[in-house]
Amino acid sequence: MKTLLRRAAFALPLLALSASAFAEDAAAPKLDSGDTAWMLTSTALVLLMTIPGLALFYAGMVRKKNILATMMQSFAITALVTVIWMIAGYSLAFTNGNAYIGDLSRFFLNGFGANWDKPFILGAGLKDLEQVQTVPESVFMMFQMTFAIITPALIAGAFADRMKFSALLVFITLWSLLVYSPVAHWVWAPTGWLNAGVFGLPGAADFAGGTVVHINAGIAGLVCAFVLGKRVGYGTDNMAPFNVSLAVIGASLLWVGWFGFNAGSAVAANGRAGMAMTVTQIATAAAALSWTFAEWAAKGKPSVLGAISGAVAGLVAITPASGFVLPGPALIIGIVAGVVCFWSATSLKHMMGYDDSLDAFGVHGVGGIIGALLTGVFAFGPFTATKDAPLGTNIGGLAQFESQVVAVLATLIWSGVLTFIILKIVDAVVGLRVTEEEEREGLDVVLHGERIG
Amino acid sequence: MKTLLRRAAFALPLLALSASAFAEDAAAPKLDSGDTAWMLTSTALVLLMTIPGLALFYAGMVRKKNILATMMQSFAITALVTVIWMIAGYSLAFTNGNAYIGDLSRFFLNGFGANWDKPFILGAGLKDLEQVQTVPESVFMMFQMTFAIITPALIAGAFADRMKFSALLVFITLWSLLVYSPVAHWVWAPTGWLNAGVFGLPGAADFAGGTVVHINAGIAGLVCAFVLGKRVGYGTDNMAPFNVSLAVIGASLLWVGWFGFNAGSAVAANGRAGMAMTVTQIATAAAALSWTFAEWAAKGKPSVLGAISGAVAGLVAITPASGFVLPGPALIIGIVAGVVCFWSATSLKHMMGYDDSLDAFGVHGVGGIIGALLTGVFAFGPFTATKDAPLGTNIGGLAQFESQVVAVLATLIWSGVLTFIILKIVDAVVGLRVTEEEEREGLDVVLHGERIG
Amino acid sequence: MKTLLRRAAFALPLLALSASAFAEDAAAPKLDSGDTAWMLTSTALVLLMTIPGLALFYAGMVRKKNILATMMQSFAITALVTVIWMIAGYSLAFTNGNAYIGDLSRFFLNGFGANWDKPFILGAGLKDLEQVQTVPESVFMMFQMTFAIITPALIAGAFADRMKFSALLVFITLWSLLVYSPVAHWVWAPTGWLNAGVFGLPGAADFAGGTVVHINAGIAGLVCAFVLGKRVGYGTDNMAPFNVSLAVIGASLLWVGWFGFNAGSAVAANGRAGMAMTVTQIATAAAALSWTFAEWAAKGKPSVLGAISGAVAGLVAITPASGFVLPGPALIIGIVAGVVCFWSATSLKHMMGYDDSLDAFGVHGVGGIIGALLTGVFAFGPFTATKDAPLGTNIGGLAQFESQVVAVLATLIWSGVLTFIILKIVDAVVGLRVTEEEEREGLDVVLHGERIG
Amino acid sequence: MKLIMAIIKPFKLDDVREALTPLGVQGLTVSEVKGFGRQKGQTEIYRGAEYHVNFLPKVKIEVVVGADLADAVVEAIMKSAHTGKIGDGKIFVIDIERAVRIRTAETDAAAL
Amino acid sequence: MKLIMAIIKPFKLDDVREALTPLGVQGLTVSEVKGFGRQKGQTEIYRGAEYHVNFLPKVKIEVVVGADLADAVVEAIMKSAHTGKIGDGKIFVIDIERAVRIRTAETDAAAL
Amino acid sequence: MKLIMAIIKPFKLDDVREALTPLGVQGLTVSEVKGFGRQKGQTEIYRGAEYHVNFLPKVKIEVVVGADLADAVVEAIMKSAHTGKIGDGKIFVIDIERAVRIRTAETDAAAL
Ligand SMILES: Nc1ncnc2c1ncn2[C@@H]1O[C@H](COP(=O)(O)OP(=O)(O)O)[C@@H](O)[C@H]1O
Ligand SMILES: Nc1ncnc2c1ncn2[C@@H]1O[C@H](COP(=O)(O)OP(=O)(O)O)[C@@H](O)[C@H]1O
Ligand SMILES: Nc1ncnc2c1ncn2[C@@H]1O[C@H](COP(=O)(O)OP(=O)(O)O)[C@@H](O)[C@H]1O
Repeated sequence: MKTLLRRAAFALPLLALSASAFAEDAAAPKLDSGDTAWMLTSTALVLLMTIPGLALFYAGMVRKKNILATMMQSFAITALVTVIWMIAGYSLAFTNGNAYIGDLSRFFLNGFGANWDKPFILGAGLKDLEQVQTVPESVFMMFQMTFAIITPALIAGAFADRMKFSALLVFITLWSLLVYSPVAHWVWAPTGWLNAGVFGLPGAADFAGGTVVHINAGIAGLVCAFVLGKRVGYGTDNMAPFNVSLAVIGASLLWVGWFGFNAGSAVAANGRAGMAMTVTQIATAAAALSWTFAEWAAKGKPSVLGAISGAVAGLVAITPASGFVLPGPALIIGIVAGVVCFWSATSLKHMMGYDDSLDAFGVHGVGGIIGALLTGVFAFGPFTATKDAPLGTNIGGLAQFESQVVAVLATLIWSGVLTFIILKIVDAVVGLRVTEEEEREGLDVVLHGERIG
Repeated sequence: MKTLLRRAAFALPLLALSASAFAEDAAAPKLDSGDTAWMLTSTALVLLMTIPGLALFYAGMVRKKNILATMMQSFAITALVTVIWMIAGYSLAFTNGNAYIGDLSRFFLNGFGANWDKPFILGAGLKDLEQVQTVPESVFMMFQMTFAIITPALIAGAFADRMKFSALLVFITLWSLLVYSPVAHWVWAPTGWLNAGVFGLPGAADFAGGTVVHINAGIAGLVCAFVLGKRVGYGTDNMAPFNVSLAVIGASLLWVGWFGFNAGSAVAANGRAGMAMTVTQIATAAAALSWTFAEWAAKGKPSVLGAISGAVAGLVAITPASGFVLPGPALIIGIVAGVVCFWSATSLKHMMGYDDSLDAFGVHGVGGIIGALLTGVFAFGPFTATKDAPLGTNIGGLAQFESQVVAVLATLIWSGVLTFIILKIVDAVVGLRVTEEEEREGLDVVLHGERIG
Repeated sequence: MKTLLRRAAFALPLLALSASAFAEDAAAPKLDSGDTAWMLTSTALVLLMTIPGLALFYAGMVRKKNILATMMQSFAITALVTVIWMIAGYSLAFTNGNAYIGDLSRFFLNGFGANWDKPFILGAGLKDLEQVQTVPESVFMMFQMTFAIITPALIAGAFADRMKFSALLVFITLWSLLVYSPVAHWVWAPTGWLNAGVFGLPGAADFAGGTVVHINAGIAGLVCAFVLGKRVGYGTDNMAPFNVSLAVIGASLLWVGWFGFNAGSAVAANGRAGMAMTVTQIATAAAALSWTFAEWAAKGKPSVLGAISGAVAGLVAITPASGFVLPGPALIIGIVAGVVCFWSATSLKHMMGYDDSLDAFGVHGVGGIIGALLTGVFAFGPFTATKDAPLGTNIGGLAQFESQVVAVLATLIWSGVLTFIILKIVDAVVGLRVTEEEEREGLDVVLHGERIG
Repeated sequence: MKLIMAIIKPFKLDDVREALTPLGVQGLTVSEVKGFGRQKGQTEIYRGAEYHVNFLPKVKIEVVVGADLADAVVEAIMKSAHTGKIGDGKIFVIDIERAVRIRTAETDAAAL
Repeated sequence: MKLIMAIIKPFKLDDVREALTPLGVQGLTVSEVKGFGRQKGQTEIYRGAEYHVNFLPKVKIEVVVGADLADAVVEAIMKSAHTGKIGDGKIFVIDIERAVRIRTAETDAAAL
Repeated sequence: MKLIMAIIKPFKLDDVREALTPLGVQGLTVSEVKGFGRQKGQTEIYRGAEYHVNFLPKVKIEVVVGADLADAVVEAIMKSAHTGKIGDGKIFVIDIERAVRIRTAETDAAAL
């Protein structure tokens, strides 16, 4: 029996409403203004995460001479992926296609005019797999676009301070189409193979993007760190962040915006969204505290950069679990994520000898893996009950955990290998890195002809 | 036949809902909690655009000595226009009055207590022109207030670095009452002459403020730049922005907040709002990219200031069109806006020899004109279908384009002339400009007795 | 007769909806997606107020060497109070318990799994006092959590620049449980003694936290200022803020976020929320202007710090009144708050000789008292009409004013005394203050090992 | 060789640099400094705390030239930095024993 | 004339300035500098990267006075900048050949 | 005693400091400065306004040492600050009359 947790994630909002507000007329799907309001808001919140959230978080950790270039990475990726997503990315990710990739029926958002005021049906035409939503397709597409934007923007943390801007644009274009869209399809499209489950396992559970977003970006970042090599002066020059206060603002906006990311992934304004927001808050706070105390114990002082890094680690780890777990487990997930990511960002990195400038892998990769696996451990039955999988039968126990492992490995391998190949191609065509002298001078003035006063 | 696109904009949300949720009882208008939720949110988002969005965008482009004074302009205008709007501005703009100006029946928001929990009817009492909304008047008034705030705040970009604070307060007070409220009435009140259409043309289509907000502010800025004259040291001193990173944060918040501006202008959480958000995102991204590539080609480097300026140009240009066009045209509008505004901000300004410090005209004036005209070209039928103008008959083709030209010209002339007169009066009464020595010392310490450390 | 304004505040949204959308079936409470959407949004907005809003507002007023430590206070309090609230704070505040404190039936959010998709009933089981809501308990708990977070974070303004981080953590933990939760229970729980009214007076009216949040934090701040003593160099060294632009961003985000705070306190997206947003905007703008003009008259220049301080004073003062008053009174409340808080922050403080670094008492304490008292004066009948207290009988006139005085005094006394005791305990156990030399060096590097470049 | 150290108003920096180039001055070094002198600063007020700003932003120019050029340089700075208003600043001349160019190890006149 | 260059702890700047005024010193110039010396800085840690901060914030005062006043000025700075703790700083005295006031073209003693 | 004033490329600061320690130099003072010279800066463009950046970021090191040590210090700076590319900077040597340590009132050699 195929039990798809994620499918439940989408299907449930409507079911819940059918059972209450629209009980008298469940047959004809309708737009719900409240759900639509929340999804419009969530879309704005997730965009806020990338610009200015992530732009500030990352810019606050670099040296003065690279602050503008670092912000430019987030900003340019936002613009670029918007257009890519509109042209082909959305279509490849969310149309039916086959188990591995969608088709091009939504090329250039073809067909949006005809359905602009109708509820969106994900997987339309798939018998038994249709997920009828209470929001129009434009809203669903926009919400998913903001995920497609932030994922490659996260990778930039790994190669900050040294990648050419032209190389960045080419790399992101290819990565978005060849890595992000396929993985999103696997996990979130009704036809996706991870969503469907393999080896007789239940489908992978990824509520808001533990695999699709964080592991995906984290491992890509790790590969970038290895391929690009260390920053000039790494280990000898003082690379202290110029202005951690920017990073604090950024992390705060990430926290606030993540409510849209996680609670928005309920695709409705209901009890599940409320619970997703609750567990997000708890895990984030717990991780901020656990990183802080771990650092206090290990290094003697609780740094501000540590507290905000812990918060982000908690946000990452709760992401895949946020629609599936209760507050107690959220507390545990947060505590674990804070401590483990502290270790990965401060020790693992040095042990392995790569220079992941802003810990894209240490926080997003490792935090994402923690969250994806613990989702399998802690998922709470009632959230995922569906018609097909009534309460009590739907959580797979060991089987669910194994399914999570499969999804994590699949993402690590696909993203890791493809990222490597894309980087090699980009290096050959436009070159990945600025010269040593340019790197010393700073990317702001070298790449963009600007300077912070 | 009078075909009012904008009227459709307001009327449609309710119609759409009537057809679905309230089908059984379309007669008695009701508040809709989902629409109200989205409009409350949109109001917050548009306020966010001015403070801190625009405050940061502008402050990030000035020299260190004027950063606080520049922020103060946005902040003080927010406070001042709030009170003006409450006292008389709202009433003059949105009550029935005549074709050119409203009346004072909402003086000091008179009557709000009585209707606090009732759906608002714009144009109440006007046979066939009533626009019944699903939100209370307080919410409609507040949403419109945020537009009344940001419009004069945009002008400030033209006279940054040299206007006296006292002059600013007087100028804004007069401008808000004599320019903003009338133009808003013309275009958005059911009785307004541009809304009704003239010379047998259909009514002008301005979904979220291409004429009312951007052209209006842009031309006023141009007049300010001419009347106040150039900054001391213009062309010789280095006037490089002190901290472009502030401008990046500001532009990002403008982008996010603009979802409230455009998608909020649907006055409902429905398919039209979703589509407005979609086209806003696409046009903005396209313009950011097209400005970036134009600058890269022309100047050799893609600057961060260019990318964010392009994004703002795209936001401006899509504004009048956002409820009327599909994704494809949005892409075109964005690309055109990015390239043309790049040209107007970098070449036209120098050719014409005015010092529009932060390009209020170059971006908002020019971008607004592009958007207003292209709205006439690209408007998509089904969005504007109404009972009176069923699908297929409602888009005026050439006639609609001509109507847009009329609206653009009317705004340019009224705003241009009135701004000139107001400036001359203010100059005579309190003086417009600080002294040369004060300008050199910087407005922060001279006007406000403060300094950034 | 007990007339509970606050009870009305909660009860009304549902009643309003019963009367319209759900008229046919008022018996079974239902979730409303629009109300839930707005409350999810409001929760995000109130979190935004603390991080990064308050973090920036406060950090922008300190010297360079304390900027990160000041931000860390807001950030760490956010994380800490989240966990405290989840474990016991929420339960102590909002379960029935007795008149003075709740019980532990929601310890560790016990029971949330069972009710995750049901409408929340505040005071469940209390005959005639049940407040049925249209949102799930998770959403109500989260919204209230953000209030529990910002309140102690406000106190930090009083002891900025000199408290040990370890002392802060212990102090906040105790204060949250021993001061915040009880006072919230008194005023907002259906069983609370101030909510119920004493001495035959009507219940105290505090729509969004004049007593619970602002007076509570303000008086605690005053006690902190006295107990910790003045900053080293106070009165001789230049303690000018390093970067007021941060404070402008912070105040702007406070303003925007406060829409969630006040309009969100309607716990619904309805006419009352719209009116709360309206009066919030008007009072804030009026206070920003009145502080500005008072300062301009008294000191010769209108400072940016003054304008934003005035705005915050207006926000504070309108908070208790926001669901009860009309626009006209809001204008008055704002004007009064701006002038009086200007006086308290610039004169009273020096007369009394305490060093409340960032005017936690001068703005929040004094502003809160103004608002709480004027709420009694200006409350508008129809907003508070309930079944039990129909229109016209429900506003107590003098009695309501007396009730407000009681609530203010109760809060001042409880919070003042308990804060003093907690500080003395913390001082004995871990020590409250850094050494003089550490204070000179700056908290950023001393406490957190970091520095702004 | 002489080190000429001039404290001037910040907005005069470009004028001074342009006045020195024709004299054959090929390099100079500039720092942002704060000056205390006859020129009085503004008062800043932050919520009732008044600070009289005694120190005003100035720019310090340090340029080393051969002894023969020193007078001309002083003259040029005097002219180009002059506004006639209080606070225009000072020029000091200090003797230098030795100069070296790091890149080439050239010394003295050749190093400048 | 002498240039007295003192490197002191930043929070002592106002004290020093006030100590000099009674001596007739009418102007001075101040820069923010970083000092390396016996006083040791804090260690900063950013996500596991440790930086020992060798350079501590100091303030450099430059004041030119007539040769007769030099000793009194040195004395006054020594007293007013003194805390007795490591890192109090140094005072150096350098000979000045010439001084000019840009505003008036007065020279030497009259220029100060 | 001599004041050795060196203008170098910022990223060479740590190298220079490490080269001086073995010579017995116990303290030095550093400022951020901007240098104008043969090395040319980048052009910055802000919405069509082009600014050629004539001034490049440099670091100024000031170190006072006994006259005997001066040559060795100059030598060490020259080596450690050298990249061979244009803009490496200059070293100037100035005579110092007197030095005082504020903390102890020690003077001259003992003060360094
Ligand atoms: N004795 C001095 N030593 C060093 N710098 C001085 C001295 N006197 C003045 N300065 C510098 O010169 C600047 C201008 O001096 P000031 O007395 O204000 O005006 P003026 O140059 O017109 O006499 C001061 O701000 C200070 O930086
Ligand atoms: N030889 C030197 N040349 C230039 N500056 C020095 C020298 N020695 C010390 N300094 C400056 O004096 C400051 C204080 O010196 P330090 O050795 O820390 O303590 P103390 O002044 O108590 O001896 C240093 O931070 C540095 O700025
Ligand atoms: N005559 C001078 N006086 C003072 N500083 C100088 C002088 N010439 C050069 N400098 C400083 O030395 C730096 C390097 O000089 P530059 O001419 O660019 O290259 P190089 O050191 O290779 O000759 C300049 O940026 C400037 O700070």
